[in-house]
Amino acid sequence: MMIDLILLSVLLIMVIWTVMAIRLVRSAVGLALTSVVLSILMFRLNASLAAVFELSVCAGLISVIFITTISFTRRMSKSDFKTRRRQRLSKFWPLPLIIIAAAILLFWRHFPSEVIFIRVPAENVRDVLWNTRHIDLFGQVLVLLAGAFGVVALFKENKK
Amino acid sequence: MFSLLVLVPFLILVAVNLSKKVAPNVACSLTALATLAQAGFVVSLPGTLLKTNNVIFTWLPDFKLAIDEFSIVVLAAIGIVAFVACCVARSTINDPGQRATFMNLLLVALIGMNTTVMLRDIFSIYLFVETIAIISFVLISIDRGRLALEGAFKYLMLSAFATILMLSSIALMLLFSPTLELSGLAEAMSVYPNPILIKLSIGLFLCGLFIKSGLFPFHWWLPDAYSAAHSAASVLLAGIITKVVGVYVLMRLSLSIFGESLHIQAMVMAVGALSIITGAVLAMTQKNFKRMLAYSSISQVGYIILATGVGTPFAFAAAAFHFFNHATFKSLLFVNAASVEKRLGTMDMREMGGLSNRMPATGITSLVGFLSTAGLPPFSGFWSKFMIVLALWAAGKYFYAAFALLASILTLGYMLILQRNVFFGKLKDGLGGVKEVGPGLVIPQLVLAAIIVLVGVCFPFVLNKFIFPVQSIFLK
Amino acid sequence: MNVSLFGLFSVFVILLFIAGTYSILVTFNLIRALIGIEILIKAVTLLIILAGYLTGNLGLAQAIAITLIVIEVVFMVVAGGIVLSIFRHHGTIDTRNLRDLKG
Amino acid sequence: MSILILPIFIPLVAAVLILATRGKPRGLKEALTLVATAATLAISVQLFGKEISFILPWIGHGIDLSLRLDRFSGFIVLFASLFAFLTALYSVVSMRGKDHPKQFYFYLLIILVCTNAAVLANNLIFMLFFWEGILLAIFGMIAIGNKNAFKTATKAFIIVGISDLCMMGGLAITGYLASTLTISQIHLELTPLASIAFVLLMIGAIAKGGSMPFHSWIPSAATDAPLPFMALMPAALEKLLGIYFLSRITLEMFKLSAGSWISITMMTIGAATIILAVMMALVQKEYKRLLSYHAISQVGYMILGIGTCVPAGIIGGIFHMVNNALYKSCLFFTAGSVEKQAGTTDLERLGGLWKQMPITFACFVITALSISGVPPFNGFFSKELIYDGALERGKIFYLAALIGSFFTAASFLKLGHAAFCGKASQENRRVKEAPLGMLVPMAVIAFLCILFGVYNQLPIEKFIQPILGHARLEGHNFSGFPANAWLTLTTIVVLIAALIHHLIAAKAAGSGLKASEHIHHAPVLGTIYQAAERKWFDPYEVGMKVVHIASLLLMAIDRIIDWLYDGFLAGTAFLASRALALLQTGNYVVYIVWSLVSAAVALAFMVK
Repeated sequence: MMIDLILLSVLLIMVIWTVMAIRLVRSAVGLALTSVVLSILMFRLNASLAAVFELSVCAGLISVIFITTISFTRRMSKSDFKTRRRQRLSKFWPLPLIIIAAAILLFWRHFPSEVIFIRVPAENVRDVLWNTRHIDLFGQVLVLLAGAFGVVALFKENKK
Repeated sequence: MFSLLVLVPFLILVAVNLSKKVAPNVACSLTALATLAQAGFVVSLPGTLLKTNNVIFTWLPDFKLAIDEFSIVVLAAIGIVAFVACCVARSTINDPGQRATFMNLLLVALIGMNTTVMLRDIFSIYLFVETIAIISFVLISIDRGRLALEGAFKYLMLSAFATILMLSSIALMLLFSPTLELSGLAEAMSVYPNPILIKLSIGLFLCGLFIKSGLFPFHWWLPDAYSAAHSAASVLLAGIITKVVGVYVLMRLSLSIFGESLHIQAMVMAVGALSIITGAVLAMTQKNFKRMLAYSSISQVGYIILATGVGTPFAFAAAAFHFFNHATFKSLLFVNAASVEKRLGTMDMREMGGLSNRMPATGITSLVGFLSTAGLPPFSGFWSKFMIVLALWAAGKYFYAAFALLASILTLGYMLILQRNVFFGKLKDGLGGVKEVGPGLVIPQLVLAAIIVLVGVCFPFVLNKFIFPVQSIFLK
Repeated sequence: MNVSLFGLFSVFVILLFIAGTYSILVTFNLIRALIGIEILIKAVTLLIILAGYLTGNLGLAQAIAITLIVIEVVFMVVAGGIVLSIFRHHGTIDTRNLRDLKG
Repeated sequence: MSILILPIFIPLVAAVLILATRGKPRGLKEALTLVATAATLAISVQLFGKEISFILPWIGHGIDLSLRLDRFSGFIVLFASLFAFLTALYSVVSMRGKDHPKQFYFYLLIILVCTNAAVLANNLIFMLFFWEGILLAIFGMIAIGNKNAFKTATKAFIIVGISDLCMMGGLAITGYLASTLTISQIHLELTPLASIAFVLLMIGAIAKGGSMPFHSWIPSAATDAPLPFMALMPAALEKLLGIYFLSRITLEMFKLSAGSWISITMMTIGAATIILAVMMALVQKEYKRLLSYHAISQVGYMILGIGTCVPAGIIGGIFHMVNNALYKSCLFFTAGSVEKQAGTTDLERLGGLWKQMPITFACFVITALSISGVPPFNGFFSKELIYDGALERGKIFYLAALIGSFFTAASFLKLGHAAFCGKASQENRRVKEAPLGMLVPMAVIAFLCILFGVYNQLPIEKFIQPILGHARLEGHNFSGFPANAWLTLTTIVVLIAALIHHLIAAKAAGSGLKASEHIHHAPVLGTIYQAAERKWFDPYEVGMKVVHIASLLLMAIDRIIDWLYDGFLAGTAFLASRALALLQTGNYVVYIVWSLVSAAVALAFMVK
């Protein structure tokens, strides 16, 4: 319970850092770290396969995508950076305050005090994926196809 | 047999992409044939379907898909609109590479939509809806114009929020249901003791669907995306994609899990009525042809949602009928817009006028679409709106019935403005050299106009063969 | 025990939602908006896994989470492509350029 | 498919074919019309006497294409087809050289289609559909007449349209009360609501028949519309249809007793129509106009007869409907012959035609004797039955009918005297007999008039008594001479009185035409006639005047309402549109905020 609380707090701090970081690259790195903390939480919740996916795909692949995208766009100059820092502080300082206020409010109200869960016998995730939900696998294939054609449509003749 | 609906487009997709020699036009023709075949196949179904009662079928073990009378109406609409989009793409997208990509995306979207219609699992439905949404982002920005990208990005942001709402709802559903299959879910809902959690989960999913289908206080992305998209993409998007990912799913879920609570029905009906009125009012002052059609689309979808909210079998059948009619007449109007855009190169209605003299086929078919949208007899739109009003009246929703009737006056109003500004009235100076578009655009217009007129004239046949059977879903 | 675990996690999930939404609403940077969406999706993933853990239905929850991650990647790739295309048109990734469609 | 659909289908196909013809093969339209009407006639002869019903599902929910043939409808279809055929035959000659032949034949066939369908229909909605179809055909048919025709057509359209609206209301109430739309299943008690329904339906029926106060378009149409139309519609088919429907609602759909106020109302309408219309007829100086007022007057007898609600009266009413259709269409045919040959129907310019047009004259004499009720022609027997029925209900109605009979005889004596006897004017010397195609229909009808008179057992026993059935007849047989010899005697006295009156008046006035002048200029009647000539008693014209004044008065209010719609409502809508469009700022952040706020509101509403 305590460890969960600590991990969740770290997750929240990572997220706040991600949001408030001034350089985009740092934001992307923050996002990757958020993913890492999230996958640790998933391990704690016995969801090992999902945690592995989270670690490899989200922390790895998505960070790569973001950093690539960022690198295509124009880099900030030094003077830009300084003005941007002032702007960002003026814009983002309410966020931690809001988060703290919301947290106090929610814990104080004993948010959701009573929720009843319907427990079901455990099933192996591989069985679920391969035996009862292969329509989802078909959907994943379709999503990947869509992504592939999307990349073709969006990047193909950019060199022109 | 039904798996062909998924397999055939998939095989075409594979065949087209495997060999590099296949010209985009061949892909076009193949897709057009497949979609036409789909429409024909589906329309020939009802008799056999009722006889054999072969509703649920499996592909691989447990690969559960199901078809019922409602799916048939939707599948027919998908086939028709996809065919039309195919024709429009062929004559409006000039770059062969882009055309090939469009065809690929169209095929993936077709597979996605066909599967969505047959699915009975809420997460799988979400998955395919999301797939189609991703395809729509790309379709909107297919020619990478400045405005098209803007529209695509706005759709992307709003769609992301819809995704988050729907996923939160699914997470809440996991708390009280061992399965996400619709029937199992409904069963779990009926025994679960905490109504707030159930209502919260349903409400979150509904709000996501409202965003996806572009209903009034959630509609913001829709006019921007429709008006900025490439004309072929806007036909596909306005004609069927938004309707399947938003409206169809809403209707399907209303059958099993939304239908219970009066609160939810009241809310759905209120949103539908709001969409009707605001869509129509907003359409009146538009200057952009496609934008006006987009607002009109919001208004018409409002009718479908209003009828869905009633919750009686007759109202649901009326909604399904309006679904089909809306798909046909709205795509007809968008094809008209595509024709005008191809000849004039602009969508600004202030630069148009009297085009009917120069483009007779476009002008006349647009008149058919306009009359059907406004709900004038004997076109198809009249019958479905009439059924909706009847259903509202029969269910005791007198206010909404009167409201739906009065709102069609507004529809008539903005449609008259559109016709006067674009097709009729005096020919604008400098438009003397405009010619009718080629057969690639005239044929889909004629096909759609013929469908609208035929459905309107043969209404009793259509009603008995396709629409009334939809009511039987309630009994199953 | 379980109830309070759910309470703890759900409060943090809500806080994550607030953070992500806030960042999307306030920023003028397209990529930062995408990062906000990422945060939201992460929060939802956590909620799904939590629900699976609490009900013992972890198989289903994990299957959903994995599918979700795949969607997330494709979504981000396409979104990145659109952002890059916008960058090619405007030379910046400022959201204030995206206000031409209105009315 | 049932044979029952053929009387509707054959003329319909022919009508569509006629629309498709170009002017090229001359006579094609005429041939098509003749063949179609002849075929319809042959089929209706086949159908007569059978009892068939036929249902084709259409929309469902009680609205089906449902047809029913019984003794009554078979009989009406038979006569409708007969008149359509004869009119078509007559028109082939009479319409030669006139404008719009294509439209004329098209409308003729459509009228036949609608009449047959409305008569055979066993479903109220289905019947109404064709009933309205007749309205449109009437409008079209009148509108292709002379210069004034369009105005007259509009008048007819509005008058008949208003009565049809009443009928629609009546049908709605009936359907609601009976909770079925199938005519053969409706048998309603006369509750207050059912009485309202009955009155509304009755208005529709008698207006179609041309009774007062829905008559005023008929005299106008007489001068403006093509002549065969007058012989077909107001003279024959409209009477058949209107009286058919009146009998249906009286005999079958509502349980009407002889003492009810509805019965009295109907009889009063009938009696008033008889007298008022015949008085108008008496002073007319135009052949067709005179006939058209008689067409109105005669319908009064039928309504009076059916309104009595006693067997003799009802049988008399229905028999009179057939007889009237026969002799009135023949009279219009003679008018057409005279018009075609002499070039005018103005009685002041006609005279002495009997030498030149002997056959026409013979037909005229037979039919005029019939309409005046001279034994042994058919009109005599039907009128006697109506007198019998009226006498049973009240002497006043009998008296009214008798007075009507007197003036009818008087006006036909005047008409015959003025048109055919007397001295032939200079211009009439070279007039020849009408061509064969026009003579044959007249001769056939004149023959039928004699046949139905001398051998009246045939129509009464074969056609009419089966309609009522044995139960209602109470064992009586109404054919042959009336049982009450006093009735016959009174009638003959009245007829002789009319003859004497005419002879004296004609001698005093110096010509047959002016035989009615003393009535025309009698102290009180004179002013009434003057008012009538200024159309003060024409509800349509009066209505139009009122509407005109009212429209002037309402102009100001109209402007305000116009501003409300045009300026205010449209303005509000446009303003709302602009205001809502302001929300669409183009900034997606605003969109997201709006969406989330609306989602929050929706969730709060739902979870509440």
